Amino acid sequence: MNALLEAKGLTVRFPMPKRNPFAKRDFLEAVRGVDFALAEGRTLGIVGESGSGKTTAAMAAIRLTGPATGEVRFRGEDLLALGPEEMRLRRRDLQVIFQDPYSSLNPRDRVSHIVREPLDLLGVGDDASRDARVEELFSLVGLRRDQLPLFPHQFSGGQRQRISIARALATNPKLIVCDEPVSALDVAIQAQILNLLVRLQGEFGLSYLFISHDLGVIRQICQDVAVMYLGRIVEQAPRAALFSRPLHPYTQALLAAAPSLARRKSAGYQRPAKLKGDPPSPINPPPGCAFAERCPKAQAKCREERPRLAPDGDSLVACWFPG
Amino acid sequence: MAGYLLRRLAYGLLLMAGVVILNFFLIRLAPGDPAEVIAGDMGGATAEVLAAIRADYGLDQPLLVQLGRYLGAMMQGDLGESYFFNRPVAELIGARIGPTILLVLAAQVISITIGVAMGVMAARKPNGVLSGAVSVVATIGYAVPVFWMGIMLIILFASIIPIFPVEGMADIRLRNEGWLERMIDILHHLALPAFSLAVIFLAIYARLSRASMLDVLGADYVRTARAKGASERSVLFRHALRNAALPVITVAGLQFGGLLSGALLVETVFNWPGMGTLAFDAILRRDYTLLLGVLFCAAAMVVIANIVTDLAYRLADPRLRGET
Amino acid sequence: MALLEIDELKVTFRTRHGPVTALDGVSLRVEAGETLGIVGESGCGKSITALSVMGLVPSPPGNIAGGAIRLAGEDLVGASPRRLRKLRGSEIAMIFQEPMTSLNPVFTAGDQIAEAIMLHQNVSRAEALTRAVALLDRVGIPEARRRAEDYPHQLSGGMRQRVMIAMAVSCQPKVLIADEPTTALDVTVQAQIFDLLNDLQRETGAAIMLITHDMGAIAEMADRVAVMYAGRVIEEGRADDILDHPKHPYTRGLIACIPNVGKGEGGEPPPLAEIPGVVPPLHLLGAGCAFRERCGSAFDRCAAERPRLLGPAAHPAACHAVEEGRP
Amino acid sequence: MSAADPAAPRRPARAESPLREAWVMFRRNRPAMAGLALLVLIILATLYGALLYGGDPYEIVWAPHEPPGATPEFPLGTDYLGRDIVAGLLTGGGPTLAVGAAAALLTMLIGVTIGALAGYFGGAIDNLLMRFTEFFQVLPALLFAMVLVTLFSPSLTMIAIAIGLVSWPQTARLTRAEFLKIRKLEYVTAARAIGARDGRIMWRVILPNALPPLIVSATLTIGVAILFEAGLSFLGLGDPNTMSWGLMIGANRAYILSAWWPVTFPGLAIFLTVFAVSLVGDGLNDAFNPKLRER
Repeated sequence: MNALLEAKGLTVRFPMPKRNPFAKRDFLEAVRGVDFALAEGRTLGIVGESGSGKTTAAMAAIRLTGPATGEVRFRGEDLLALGPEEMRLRRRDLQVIFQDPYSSLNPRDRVSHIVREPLDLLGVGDDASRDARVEELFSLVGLRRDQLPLFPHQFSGGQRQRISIARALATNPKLIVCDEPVSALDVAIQAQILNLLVRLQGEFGLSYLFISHDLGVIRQICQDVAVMYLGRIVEQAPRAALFSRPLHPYTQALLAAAPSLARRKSAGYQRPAKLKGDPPSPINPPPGCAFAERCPKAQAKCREERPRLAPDGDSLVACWFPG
Repeated sequence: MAGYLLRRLAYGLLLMAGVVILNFFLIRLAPGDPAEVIAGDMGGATAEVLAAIRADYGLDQPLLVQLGRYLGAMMQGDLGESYFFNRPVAELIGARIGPTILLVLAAQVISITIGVAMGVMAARKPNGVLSGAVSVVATIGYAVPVFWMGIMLIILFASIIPIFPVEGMADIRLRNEGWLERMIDILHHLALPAFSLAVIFLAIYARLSRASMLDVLGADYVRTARAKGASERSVLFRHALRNAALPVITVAGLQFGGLLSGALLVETVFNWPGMGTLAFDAILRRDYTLLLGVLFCAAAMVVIANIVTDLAYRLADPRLRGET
Repeated sequence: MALLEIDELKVTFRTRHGPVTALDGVSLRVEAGETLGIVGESGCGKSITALSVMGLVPSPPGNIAGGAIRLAGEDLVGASPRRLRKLRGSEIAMIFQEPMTSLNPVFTAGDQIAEAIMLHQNVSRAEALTRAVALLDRVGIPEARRRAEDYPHQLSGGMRQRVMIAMAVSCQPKVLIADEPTTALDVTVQAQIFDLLNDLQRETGAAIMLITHDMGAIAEMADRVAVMYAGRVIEEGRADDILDHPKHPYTRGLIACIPNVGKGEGGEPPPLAEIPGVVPPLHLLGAGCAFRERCGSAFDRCAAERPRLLGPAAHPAACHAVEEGRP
Repeated sequence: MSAADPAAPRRPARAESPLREAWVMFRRNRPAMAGLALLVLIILATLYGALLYGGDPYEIVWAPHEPPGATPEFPLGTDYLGRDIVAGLLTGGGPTLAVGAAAALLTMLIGVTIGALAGYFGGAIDNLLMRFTEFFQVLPALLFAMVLVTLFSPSLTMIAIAIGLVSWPQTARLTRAEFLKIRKLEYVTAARAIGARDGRIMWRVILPNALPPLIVSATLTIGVAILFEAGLSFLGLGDPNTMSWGLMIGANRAYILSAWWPVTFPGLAIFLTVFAVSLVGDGLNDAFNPKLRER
C-alpha cells in the first residue's frame, strides 16, 4: 500500500493540574500508541465515542494539538520532527474541515477573506490569481459569487460548512482532515455535504482522514475504518469487513447501538449486545484491555494483559476473544 | 479543605513578602537620599538623625543585606518607627485598624444585602419600572465620587436635618457611660460614613446580581425546576439565587481593595479615626515609614479578605468543594 | 377521547422581523401506553410543541395564540398557572436535551429528585429521599444510595440523563415528553436510554411524546409518527407506514438522505439522496406550501395554496401532489 | 428560541459587518446617545469654554463665598478666596479629562498585553503573569497611587502613570478570560491550520474578537480614572499648580458648612462626566451583546 500519511506509535498525553504541589502529576492519556495508514485518494474513517481520542489523534497527526510523540510520516517525511516554520509551510498540503460551522469561521472576517487567507499566508499564486481562485472555489462548493462580501453570520449552517470546505481546498491540499464535518447539521443538509465531499474527492484525488461518531456516516464515506476506544485503535478493517463481520465486542456493541430504520419497535426489536455504563476516564486508564469493564465477554486475562492489534482475515483486531 | 487553607495561607504570606520587597524598592527608587526620604518632612533633619537612620536601616550595607534585614523586621511585625509621631508604626496602626475594619465591614454588609435584594427584584421583571430604577441607581452610584457623596451628606445632615453626627467616631461626653450607650453612639456615628461608602458599592452589586440573576433564570436547570412544578418563589429563591450569588461572592472579594480605597477617602471626609486619616496625616508630614506601613497592613487585609472569599466560594459551589 | 389532545395549536413569537408563527394549526393526539414520535429538522416547531404542552413557552416573546391542549379532557391552554404547576411534574413530565445543564449544579441528584416528589406528594423529606434512591436504582444507576449524594458535576452525561428520567417519572406521570433526550449522548449510552424509556413505558403505561430529528430513533421507539415542517404537521401515521411508505415528498427525502448502517451489507454505498436548499425562515413563509422551493414535485398550486392535512385518517399528508395523485 | 435557521439570503444580501451592526444598535439606544452627547458637550466646554468665558480661575476677583446668583458676573459664586467658580470649572475639567484618558490608555496597554500573553500561551507564562497580576490586586489601588504620587512628584504625568499602574489588573484578567475562551474556538485552530503564526493569531484573530468587552471596559476605565484623579486631587495630592475639579473640592472642603457651592459644583461636574462615560459604556455593552440584538 502506498501510504500518503502513516502514523506509528502516535501518543498524546496532557498534563493535568496538580491537586496539590506535592502530588504526583496526573496525565490525561488521550491517544496511546496509535498506528494507522491512509492511502492516497482514499478515506480512512476513525470512529469512536466522546473521549475515545479520535479527534485528538487526527489533529495531533497534523500538529494542531500537542504535544504528540511517535512518528507521523507524510510522503515519507516525519511531520513531528519538523521545525515550526517548515511545518507551517507544509500546511499547504494538509488541511482541515471543522465540526462546528458556527465557531470555525472568524465572525469578524468577510467570507471572501476567509477563503483567500490560506493563499495569502502560504504564498500561493499572485494577487489576481488569488481572487480568481476564491471565485472558483465558491462555485465549486455551490455558493454564489454575490455572497463573497458577506460575513459568516449571514449564512446557514450548511452554507458555512461549504465555506469551510472552500477554505480547506484553497491551496490544493493532498490531505484533508474532516473532524465531524456533518455532526452539527440537520440530516437533509448532512447528505448535501457528504455528497459534496465525495464529489470533490473524485475530482481532485483528495485523501480524507474522516472523524465521526456516526457509523452510518462512516459507512457512507470511508473505504477503511478504525474504531477507537479510550485512546487506542481496537479494530481496523476495510469497510466491507467491518460492517459485515465486526470482530471486536466494542465494534459489535456500537453497531447494535446505532439507530437504524430496520430496527422496529413494531417488530418487537430487542437489542442483542447491551453495553452497561460509560467509558472509563482517560486519566490514568486501566492496565489491561480498556473495554474489559463493559465487555460481555471479559475474562480475568482481559483485565491484566493488554491485547495488541493482530490480523484476523481482512481485519486487525485488539481482543483476546474476537468474533 | 484544611490542606487548601494551608496552601492559601502560604501563598498569602508570599504575596505579603512581595509587598515588603516592593516597599523596600519604592523608598530607594524615590528621588533623593533614602535616609532623607525615610526621615521625611521633619523640618530639616539633622545630621545626627540621618546618621541614626542610616545605622538603623543599615543603609551603608549592600542592598541585599538591607533587603534581608527589612524583610526580617517586617515579617516580625516591626513596621519601623514613625519619625513624626515618634512611635512605632505598628502601634499607630494598631490603634486605627479597628475603626477601619468596622467601617469597611459595615459598608460591605449594607451594600451586598441591599444591592442583591435590588438586583433580584429587578431581574423578576427585566423590563419593569423597578428594573429601570435599579439601572439608574447603579449608573449614578458608579459615577458619584465617594468623597463628594460624603460631603453632600454632611451638608444635608449638619444643617438641614441634623439627626446624624457628621464627624468622628464617638462622642467624648459619653466616655463614662456604659458599654451599650457607647456602642449605640458608635453606630450612630457610623451611619453616614458607612452609607456613603455603601452607596457606591451597592450600585455594583445591584447591577451585577441583576445580570447574574437574569442569566441564571434563562438556564436549563431553571426550566427543569419549572417542569417539576416548582412555584415561582421556589424557582427564584431556591434554584436561581444560589447560583446567581456565585459571581457576587467573586466580585465581593475583588472589590475589597476598592472598598478599602473608598474607606480612606470617606474617613478623611468624616474624620473617622481609621487608617485612612492616618495615611492622610502621613502624607501631609511626608512620613513615608508610616505611609508604607499603612500600605502593608491594607494589603494584608486584602489578602485575608481574598482567602475568606475563596473559602466562601468553595462552600457555595459544590463543583469546587471536592478539590483539595 | 385520547389521553393528550392538541387541537389546532397556534403559537407566535415576537422577533425583530415582526411576529412569526412558530406553530400553525398543529393537531396531535397521544394515547396511554403509546409513543408518538415527532420528527423534523431544527426550527420545525417540534420543541415548541413540547414546551406548549408543559406550559413553558417563554413568554415574552412567545404566546399561545389559539387552539387547545387537553389532558384527559382538561384544557391546559386556559388553565390557571397554579393548576398548571400542579399538573407539571405529576401528570405531565419532561426530559430535556442537555443533561449537562438541565440539573441544578448546587443541589445533589437525590435532592433534586426528592424535591419533585415533595412538590406533588405529601411525604416527609426522608421518605422522599428514600424514594429518590429507589428511583435512581430503577433507572440503572449503580450504587444508587451513594450516587444520590453526588452533585451533577460528579456524574457522567448518561447518568445525568438517568437522573432527569428518574425525576420525570417520580410521580408516575401520564404523559412523558422527551425532547431529543439522547442527542447530547454517545450512541452506546443512547441505546441504554432508549431501552430504559421503553422498559419504563411497559411498566407504567405512560404515553411518551418523543421529539427527535433522528429517523432511526423513530424506528426504534415510536408507535406513531408526526412529521413536522416549518411549524406544521405535514404527515402523520403509524411508524411502519411512515418509514416504509412515506407520502409527503419531504418525508420521502428525509428518509432517503439518511446514511444508514442497516442498509445492505458492505460494498460501496450509492450516493445519498439530497433535499436541496434549506428550511425557509419563518418570517418569509408565503401563502403556499413551505416546502415547495425544495420540492421536486411542486406545481403551480403549491405556490398559491397551503396544503391541508388530508387523506385517510390513519395516514394523512399535507401535499397537493399526493392529494391529486401526481407522481 | 429554536426559530428558523438564520436566513439563507436568496437575493444578493448586503454585507452586515459586526461593527456596523453594533453602531446601529448603539444609535437606537437613547440613554447611550444622550450620554454621548453630554460627553461631547463636556469635552467641548473644557477645551474651548475657558477661552470663550475669559475668566482667570486663579485670580481673586470678588469677595470670598459670594453665593451663586447673587452677582450676575459670577453665576455660580466665588470660593473661599474669592475666585470665580465658573472659571475654575471650565479650566479644571481639562486636566481631569486628560489624566483620565491617559490613565485609561495606559491601563489598557498594560492590561491587554499581559492578559493576552497569559491567556494565549497559558502554562508557565500564564502562571507567572497571573501571580504578578494577583500581587498588584492585593495593593489597594488608591492607597498605592497615593504612595506613588507622594514618593515621586505630584505632576499630572505621574498621576496618570500612578492611576494606570494601579488599574490594569482588572483589564488583564478580563483580557485573559476572553483569550482563554476564544483560543478554544475552532476558527483559531483553523487559522493555525492555514499557516498563521502566533503573532497573527493573537493580534489579528483573537484580539478583534475579544474587543467588544475590552472596549466597554476601556470606557468604564476612563470613568474610574477620572474618579481616581479627583480623589487624589481632593486629598491634596494633585498637581498644586493646576486647577482641577478634585482640587477645587479639596481646597474648599473646610468651609462646607458655611458655603455649599464651591464643593457642590465641581463634584457635580465630575459626576456628570463619569455618568456620561458610563452611559456610553452601557450602550456599547448592549450594542455588542448579540442576545439583545434579536429583540
